[in-house]
Amino acid sequence: MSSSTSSLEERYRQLGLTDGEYARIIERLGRAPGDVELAMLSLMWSEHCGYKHSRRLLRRLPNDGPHVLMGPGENAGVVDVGGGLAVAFKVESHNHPSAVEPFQGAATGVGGILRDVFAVGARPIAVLDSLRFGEPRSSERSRYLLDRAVAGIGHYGNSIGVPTVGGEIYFEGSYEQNCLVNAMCLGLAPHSRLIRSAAAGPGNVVVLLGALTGRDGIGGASVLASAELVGSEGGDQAKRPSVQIGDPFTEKKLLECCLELLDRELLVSLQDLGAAGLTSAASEMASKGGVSVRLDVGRVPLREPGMEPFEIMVSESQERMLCVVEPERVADVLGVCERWEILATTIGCVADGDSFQVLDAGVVIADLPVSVLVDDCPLYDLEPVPFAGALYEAPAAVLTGSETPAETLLALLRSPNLASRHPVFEQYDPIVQSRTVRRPDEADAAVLMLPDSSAIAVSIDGNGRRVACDPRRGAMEAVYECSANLACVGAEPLGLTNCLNFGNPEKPHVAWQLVEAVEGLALACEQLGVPVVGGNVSLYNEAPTGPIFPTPVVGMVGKLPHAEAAGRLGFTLAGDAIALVGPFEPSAVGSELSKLRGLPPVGELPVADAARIRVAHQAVRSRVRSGAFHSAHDVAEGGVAVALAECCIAAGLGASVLLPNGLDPFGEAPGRAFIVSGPREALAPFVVIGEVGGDALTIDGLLEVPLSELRDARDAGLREWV
Amino acid sequence: MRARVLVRPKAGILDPQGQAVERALPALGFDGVSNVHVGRLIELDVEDPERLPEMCERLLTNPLIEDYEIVASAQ
Amino acid sequence: MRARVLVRPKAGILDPQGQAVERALPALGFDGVSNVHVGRLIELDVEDPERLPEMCERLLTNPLIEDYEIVASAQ
Amino acid sequence: MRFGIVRFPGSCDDIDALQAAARVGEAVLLWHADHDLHEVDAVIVPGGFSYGDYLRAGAIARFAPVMAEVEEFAREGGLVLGICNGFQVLCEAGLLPGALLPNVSLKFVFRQVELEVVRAVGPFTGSLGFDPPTHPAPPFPRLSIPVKHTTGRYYAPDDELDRLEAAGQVLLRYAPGHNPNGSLRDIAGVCNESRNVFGLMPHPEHAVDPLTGSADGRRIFESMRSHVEQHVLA
Ligand SMILES: Nc1ncnc2c1ncn2[C@@H]1O[C@H](COP(=O)(O)OP(=O)(O)O)[C@@H](O)[C@H]1O
Ligand SMILES: [Mg+2]
Repeated sequence: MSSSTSSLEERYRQLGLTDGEYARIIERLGRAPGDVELAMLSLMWSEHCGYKHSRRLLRRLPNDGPHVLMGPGENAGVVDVGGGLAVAFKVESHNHPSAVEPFQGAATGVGGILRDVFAVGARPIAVLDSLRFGEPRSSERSRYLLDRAVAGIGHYGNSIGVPTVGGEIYFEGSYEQNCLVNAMCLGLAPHSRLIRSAAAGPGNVVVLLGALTGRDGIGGASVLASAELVGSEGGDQAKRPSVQIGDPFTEKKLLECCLELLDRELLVSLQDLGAAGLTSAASEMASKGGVSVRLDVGRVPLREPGMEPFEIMVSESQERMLCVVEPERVADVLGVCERWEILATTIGCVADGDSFQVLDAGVVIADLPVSVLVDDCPLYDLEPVPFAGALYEAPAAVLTGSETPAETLLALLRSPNLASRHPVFEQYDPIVQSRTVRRPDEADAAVLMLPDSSAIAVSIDGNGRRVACDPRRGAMEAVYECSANLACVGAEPLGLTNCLNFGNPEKPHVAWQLVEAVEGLALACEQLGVPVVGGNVSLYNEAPTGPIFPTPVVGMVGKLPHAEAAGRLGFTLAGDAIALVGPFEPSAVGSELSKLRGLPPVGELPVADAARIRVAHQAVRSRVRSGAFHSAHDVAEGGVAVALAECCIAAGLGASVLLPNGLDPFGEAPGRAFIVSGPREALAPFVVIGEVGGDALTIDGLLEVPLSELRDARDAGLREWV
Repeated sequence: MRARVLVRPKAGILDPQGQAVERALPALGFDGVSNVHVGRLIELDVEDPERLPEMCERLLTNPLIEDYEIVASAQ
Repeated sequence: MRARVLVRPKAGILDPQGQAVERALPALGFDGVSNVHVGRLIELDVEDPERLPEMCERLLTNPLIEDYEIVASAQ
Repeated sequence: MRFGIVRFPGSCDDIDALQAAARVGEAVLLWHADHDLHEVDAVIVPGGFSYGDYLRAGAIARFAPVMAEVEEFAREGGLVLGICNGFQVLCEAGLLPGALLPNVSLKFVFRQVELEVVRAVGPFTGSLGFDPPTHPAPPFPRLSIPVKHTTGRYYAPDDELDRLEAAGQVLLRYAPGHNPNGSLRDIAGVCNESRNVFGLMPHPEHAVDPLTGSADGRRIFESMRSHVEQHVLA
């Protein structure tokens, strides 16, 4: 916009505003906005900040629950975990920045979600990552993105001392040109330290904490997050100048500093700086508090000379926080910051009213009603049209269908979507902070011990291929599967967060995917009684060939009374009986096997009987807690055969089973059923299908594969690409 | 020919390493040091120096965040 | 004065970064490249260049594993 | 018995070390900017990414004010344990021989590794309770302890390595097949000549409770305690 030659239309269009939106701005203001105002409005009214196409939809999600302390609207959702402690959590996308520069994009994605969590006063205690890339076999770029994104997540999490305890990765052609990098963070806080972002107290001081402000991600929110990447001239070329560099060292000091400020009760409110930087942070704080803010850009410490006021107002420089402080506490605040070597600058104040004023050397350069910035952003109704036919290309066939069951099982274990994630998780520190009772691969959910030796469990899930087949049921399955994962370790769900990764919502069939998926999430949450306490939306994830698979990613947090009773997925004892628990009517639709056979993601997913699912999850949860079950593992991708193989590999023990008549060994119906093991008496009420022992997996009348072959196949699948 | 590629963070891009060094030096009694940047040095024997720029763009540097400079090596 | 410190791994010490680059280049169609080493480039403004060697010995390099070279910068 | 755990900006495993040490004695944090060791009987320089590991791992931390006191303390024979980043700091400070270079994989690695206790004598490995205590012949007694680092490849010139081995300063090695980073001669932990300063890449403070992995690392802290109780407090 500094290109003063360009006409007004060009300018606001470059900033991502439509003619209608610009007209609305003039109507609301009763005048034309100045340059700085235009920059601020264009970002606050971007999809990323304004939720133009999703806000109405999100109201459908249930967010009340007995344990909910803070729901959507705050930087992170917060649930009570007893003992005077609360857990804050949120998942957020950093898809487009990661597609431009995967290492820094993924790293700053982690940095951003950590700030959302300590912004509410919680100490980050765990990170999970949810990743989607194109096929590693056929796409060198996808291998590069995988390698760099994983390195970036590890770099930030490992360096700042927050364990990365879990995650998920899928490889599908539809993500080839639009990878997904979602990061989830959990934090722990005493109730007394929880804080909201609402500014309050006219006369109070606004203090900026952390890194210097540079020209990072100028216009990032509207250019990076809300436009179709590939649409722009030369793809990522156009985005190059705005790459943000993460500095976990500064964030570590910022985190410790903020928590000490809160422990000493020195702050009125706290807010992270994310998309749209100061503009978004300050206007959200003012809006929530029903007050005015006045900021002086001249006071903001800069990393680069000659930055224009609008650049300072929208800069997305990382590792910064904004807080409101009572005047008499400012000195103490600056003292704490100095001890932590954190730059702290008073840049403005809170006042009565509804105005966001920006001053430069005493001169007012922007004066906008907070309500116009935050509330008047147009909300668009979606125009969903169900999509008939195949929206996505059929994947390349790896199997012909003529393979033996044994060959099929090995192919599934070797497929990148199912293979061992070890080569990835090995690059993450899962144990720092000494709470980790279950590491990746030990159980279906990560388990973190609390001071009173109870524990919380967390899992993240979202199989886009199944949602592509059937957006509503696919989204429901994501919720079922998270709950099933928690049940496997003995945990009861407390709440969930979600990230809606979709294509261009202005396209009717994408709108339909979005509406159906949100409806599915809402239904499943109601069925299982799990409130949605937060989340994030990432739209316009498109390639010229079309949208990504609709990918709602669900992160669920639960609680178990005794950490030492946490379940494991691997069999534990030769001679134990094996049972199949839960209502299980799997089908080939949307299954990994159908993909390996080259079938496109179409067809109806199996219906789910919510009541019976609840009963099954409860049965597993209670018996894992009591120790009646020695192991529990939910049946997901690859069906019963793969689930059994995973239980064997994790244990280093074989098994021999006889499957119920007519049960498709590779059919899928995620979140419904479990493979459990234990003493025969304990399993008596369930469908006992076999016994643990030997050094091979034998499925009567179907296959017999030595343990070593199973392990080698599962280990090789991803290793060859990482 | 022995060549050197000097790789440095693009102007204006955050350089935490440079900042860390700049903060550390005064504490050791080294004053009067400023504008510190830390980058990478790549030294290599190359038969066809013509191709060096291309190598830099494609592999040796990350053009998104780094600038580079090719110098014929002293040796 | 603007100065450059070129830091390279001592001869004989395994340099996996250099090897990785050397392995990657042919795959991208760049042949005839050998003897690749990756080190560090430090650029700084110093009032008293006399003290640079001392800075290098004490902080900027680890003499056990690295050699360095100080060059006055082009700029 | 009082442990002091140094806290640099960017320390990550400081609280873990504090809690681990507190299982066998008293434990306090030592602030990097203080010139005071608060009368501790042993110092632990913990893991993490002090000063972001910028420039070289441990290079900047080693000049923190508190490190001057730690060096003094070490010269007077006080016990100093460096874990991971702490090991790097002690090498940079010249309190331990050698240096740590980037893993051969060039990647961060987390792994539960098997260690061989090459020498079960002295303040740090003395009461690992193995017989015979000195130069046990293979099979060496083993510990299961996690590693997690990007810069853990132990290096020293060949002649120096010969000297270290001859002098029995190599206390821990990665068991065959367990070397996660390309360390020369599989060295996982070395001590100084006078045996009161010890550094290792694996994280004993993350192996003090079976519930979170293994309890093998705890015995290193117990060794330190019994040494202090017998030789210092006695
Ligand atoms: N899919 C969703 N489900 C529930 N809440 C959501 C969802 N997407 C966004 N939210 C809520 O909307 C608010 C704004 O989201 P966001 O802009 O991501 O917050 P921030 O700017 O702090 O990152 C947050 O409170 C977030 O929890
Ligand atoms: Mg926020």
